[in-house]
Amino acid sequence: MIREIFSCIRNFPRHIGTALKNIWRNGVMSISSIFAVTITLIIIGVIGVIAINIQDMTMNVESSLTIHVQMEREATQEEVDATYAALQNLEHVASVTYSDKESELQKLIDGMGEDGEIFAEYQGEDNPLGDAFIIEAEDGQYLETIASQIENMERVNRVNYGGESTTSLVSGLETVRNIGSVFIIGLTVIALFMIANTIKITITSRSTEISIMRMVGASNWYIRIPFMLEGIMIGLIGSIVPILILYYGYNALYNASDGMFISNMLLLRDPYPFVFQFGAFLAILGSSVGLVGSFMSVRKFLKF
Amino acid sequence: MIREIFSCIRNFPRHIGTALKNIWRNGVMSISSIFAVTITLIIIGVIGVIAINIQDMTMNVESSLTIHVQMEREATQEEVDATYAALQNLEHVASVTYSDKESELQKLIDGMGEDGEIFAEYQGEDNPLGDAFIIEAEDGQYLETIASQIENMERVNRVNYGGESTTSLVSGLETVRNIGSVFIIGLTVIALFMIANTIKITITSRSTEISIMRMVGASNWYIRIPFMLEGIMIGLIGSIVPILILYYGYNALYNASDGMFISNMLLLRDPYPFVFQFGAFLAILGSSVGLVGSFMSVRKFLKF
Amino acid sequence: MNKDWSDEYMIKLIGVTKVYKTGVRALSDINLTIEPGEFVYVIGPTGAGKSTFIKLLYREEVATSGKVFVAGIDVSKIKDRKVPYFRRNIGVVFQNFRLLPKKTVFENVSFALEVTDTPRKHIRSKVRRTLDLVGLADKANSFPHQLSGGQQQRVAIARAIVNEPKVLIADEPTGNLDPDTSTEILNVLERVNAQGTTVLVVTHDKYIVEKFKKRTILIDNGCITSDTSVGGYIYD
Amino acid sequence: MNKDWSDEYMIKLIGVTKVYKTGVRALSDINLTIEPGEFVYVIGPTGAGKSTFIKLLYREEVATSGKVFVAGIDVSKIKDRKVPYFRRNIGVVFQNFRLLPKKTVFENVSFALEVTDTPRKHIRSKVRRTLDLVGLADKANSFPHQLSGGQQQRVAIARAIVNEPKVLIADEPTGNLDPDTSTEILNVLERVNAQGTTVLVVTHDKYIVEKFKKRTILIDNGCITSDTSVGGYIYD
Ligand SMILES: Nc1ncnc2c1ncn2[C@@H]1O[C@H](COP(=O)(O)OP(=O)(O)OP(=O)(O)O)[C@@H](O)[C@H]1O
Ligand SMILES: Nc1ncnc2c1ncn2[C@@H]1O[C@H](COP(=O)(O)OP(=O)(O)OP(=O)(O)O)[C@@H](O)[C@H]1O
Ligand SMILES: [Mg+2]
Ligand SMILES: [Mg+2]
Repeated sequence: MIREIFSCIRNFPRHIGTALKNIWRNGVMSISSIFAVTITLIIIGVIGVIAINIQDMTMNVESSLTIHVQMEREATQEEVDATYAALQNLEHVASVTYSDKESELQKLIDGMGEDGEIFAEYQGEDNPLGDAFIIEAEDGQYLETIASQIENMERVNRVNYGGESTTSLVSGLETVRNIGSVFIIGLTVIALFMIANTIKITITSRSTEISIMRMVGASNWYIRIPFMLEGIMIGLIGSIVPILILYYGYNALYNASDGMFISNMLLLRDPYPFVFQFGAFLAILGSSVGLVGSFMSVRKFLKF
Repeated sequence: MIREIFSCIRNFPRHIGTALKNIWRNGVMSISSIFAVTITLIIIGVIGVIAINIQDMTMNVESSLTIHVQMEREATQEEVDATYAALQNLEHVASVTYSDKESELQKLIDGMGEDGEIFAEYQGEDNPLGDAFIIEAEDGQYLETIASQIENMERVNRVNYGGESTTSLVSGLETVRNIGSVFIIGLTVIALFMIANTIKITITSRSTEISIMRMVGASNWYIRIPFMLEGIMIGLIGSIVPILILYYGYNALYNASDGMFISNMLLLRDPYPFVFQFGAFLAILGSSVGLVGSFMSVRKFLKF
Repeated sequence: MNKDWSDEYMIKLIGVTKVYKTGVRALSDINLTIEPGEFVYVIGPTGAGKSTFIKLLYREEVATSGKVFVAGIDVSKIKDRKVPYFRRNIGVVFQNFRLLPKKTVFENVSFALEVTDTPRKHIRSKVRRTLDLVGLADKANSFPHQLSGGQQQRVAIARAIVNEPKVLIADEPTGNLDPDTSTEILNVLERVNAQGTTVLVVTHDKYIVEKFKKRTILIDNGCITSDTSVGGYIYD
Repeated sequence: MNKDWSDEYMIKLIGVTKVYKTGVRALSDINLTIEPGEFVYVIGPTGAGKSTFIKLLYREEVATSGKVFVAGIDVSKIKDRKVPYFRRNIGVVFQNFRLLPKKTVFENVSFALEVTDTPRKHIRSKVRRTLDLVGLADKANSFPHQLSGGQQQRVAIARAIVNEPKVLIADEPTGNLDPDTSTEILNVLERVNAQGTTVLVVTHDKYIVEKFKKRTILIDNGCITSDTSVGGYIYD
């Protein structure tokens, strides 16, 4: 074993040379493998970018969710103040904003669009609404606990978190994200099989070569290492185009859409350092699949 | 040429035999190609099913859009009746439904959820709303024309088509569909390249075989036909699993979700005959890519 | 196809030179005529250009300059698409056999008949008869990699003669055969020749050249340095 | 590795039988001892089992029954992973050459040295010297498919002898060579033998067996039917 490891280390530069030569001399086969890697990584890249952005958006929207606490119409100013103080002392509450009954009615009118104008006449003494507080949580996950604590307070009429539209947007995004995740994982697995498959074919067509190598006394590792390096290089070369597409494509998309998708609640992730991180991920993914793919494929031919 | 064609027809059974034998004897290579086809068609299948359903949903929702015509509060019963008649005479109008001011207010209250209850006291004489008509168009595309004609009528207060939520749903679906289409086309092209690529590799590894065939006097078509049949068969065999997944998967999905997605406005397409049509499409796609892929790949080796 | 085929020659080379892409000058200015029905040995030291010479005849390689006629056809003028039809006139036994690895012995031989549209009912009996002739009847269902070197060589011979070509070219047909089997194979080639086929045998085998005396062409360093009408080994 | 290697023999077969999956009985009950430093011809008709015999020695095939010892190692007991190390003791010239198609002549030969961890500075000079020996110095940068049959054969010989193995096995090393080159190659093999390497040559070439008289083993139909210590061709 030790002898083998030393031999590997000593021969490393030679192995790299062999790998490069093999890629060059196998022409069509190498190009095909590189092509398979390229396509696969493009698929993974596109889906990945979409997935990451949807995930971001969901989190964004979730974290922008607020709790709307509506006091009873009959609550006195003292009671309102006491509630204000109590709310500020709750755990995980980031901020509490007071909103009096007049501005509440105005918001209702605004929210209803044209239909709301009809209710403008109920402003003032006729106002059917009470004062309210808008609470931001430290994190979306605390909304429920906070809300249930507030519901037990006196003089609180109703506790609402998230306008109805926001909630449905979040649940929509979550559905898309969940379906998307299954899809991404599935597609990634499939795509990686694809690379491994292509590398397997190219290596199978070289089984004679491998058997001749064994015949003249090359140890299994001596045969395997150049193939593994070849796999890594094919993976790296194959990831160049996807990375370029990612870099230019994402920047173009970001600039064209002003960094948002449909509404300004759905923000795209900043291109930097995202494209670099994701690009590095693609390169690593490509080369490791190349490595594992060749390792597994060569294995088969080292058995006799 | 005529001699060649006759020779091809006469030898057809033999070519089929050759193709089957080749698939069998090339073991790993054939399995790899079949695997590539399978994976590719699964990708195309999944995306295709999603795309077709989104397209259906968009059309469904669009066609269920209605025009909401609100009369002025001061309009007399005669004026309302006249408008009713006028509306019914408009071109491309499928149906007109009358809805009096009381039911309009009720709808408003219902639509607002809990907030609406506050306005229940304004029912009766205080009702700030007028009578209304709900109009269905023959097709979504006529909505705009119809609406603009109605806007010019007397005593008409406001013309609205689609509740705000519906319109945004439609535009959302349209965005998804458009992004989806680009994605589908891109992915399909990529996937097809993938099949062709795999077939190319397998055939390249058999270039010696082809040159020997030419050497003993086999005409180009004689060599090519078995390869083409092999491609078709690989395509067909490779489409079996995707078709099964489609059949059982779609049925399971349909049953599990009661045929709808999120809300009952978003209906899934009926499994029959959809799965059969789409399955046939996958089989044809697989075999034609196999055919073209092998045709192109063999070509290269018939040049010397 | 054979309109301009004069009865005077089966193979004719006029000033043929072959220079490989690597710059190797394998043949220089070869002039040669072989008549229909002749039996010719081509001998010469290793690397002399013998295989190159016969590769020009069945158009695996194309002459750099000069003209090559086989069975009345100007070989350099054949379109790529037509090459297979041309090759049906020629049976070739390759130095490295070139059997189809995924086909059995029987299929390898019958393939040469199938491609020329031989009626199906004749194929089976013809192949059997030819395999008998080269002594391989019992190996019909083996694959090439399951055969010994000499057996593979005989399959190659069987494939070359099965469709009774006008010209039979054999590159070292006895290189892997023992003297007894070599003699048998030479008898087979003589029989084929007696039926009117022009036979060209490239060989190093002193034994057979001496035993079966025929016209012998000596190629050395890309040139024909000797051409006898009566055999005679020229080394030693 | 060579602990139990007795000096009495280099190769020893005890009751060796080889039956292929297809049911072909290629060797039956072979018993044989070859001493270190011997030079042995193996002859016999085509399909007799000669190649099978030597495939057992370098463990391309495994004996169905019986024991095979080479350089003191029980060949059937070597683990798959260790096979390459075992093969470093043996130089093999294959009947079908088996050169690496994507490597040049130089690389093909140097590869056999590289894998055995020969210091880099020795490789270049050793390969050059060996290519000189087989007369291929000018083809060092050619690829196998650019060589004539005889040239490929000599590359195979160069590769087999370059790392001075304990045993050299050559299957038809002169099958594609003219008598002059054959004689040269045999001289090379004798020189290798003189340096202490055990040499086994499978051949059909009556000429060289007669010229270089050595111990000759005749295999026929899977059995050793004759084993002389003085050469003598047994056919005719
Ligand atoms: N494809 C090729 N590319 C470059 N050079 C080649 C090619 N084929 C052959 N040669 C060279 O051309 C010369 C003649 O080769 P050829 O195969 O004709 O020899 P040959 O007479 O058949 O020898 P042998 O008896 O060893 O088979 C040799 O030097 C060889 O190296
Ligand atoms: N892989 C194999 N599978 C099945 N049968 C085989 C296999 N290899 C060889 N044989 C058979 O075993 C017998 C002996 O073959 P072998 O290659 O040892 O002959 P040989 O003496 O080397 O002949 P030659 O001089 O023609 O090379 C032959 O009948 C051959 O068909
Ligand atoms: Mg030659
Ligand atoms: Mg043999």
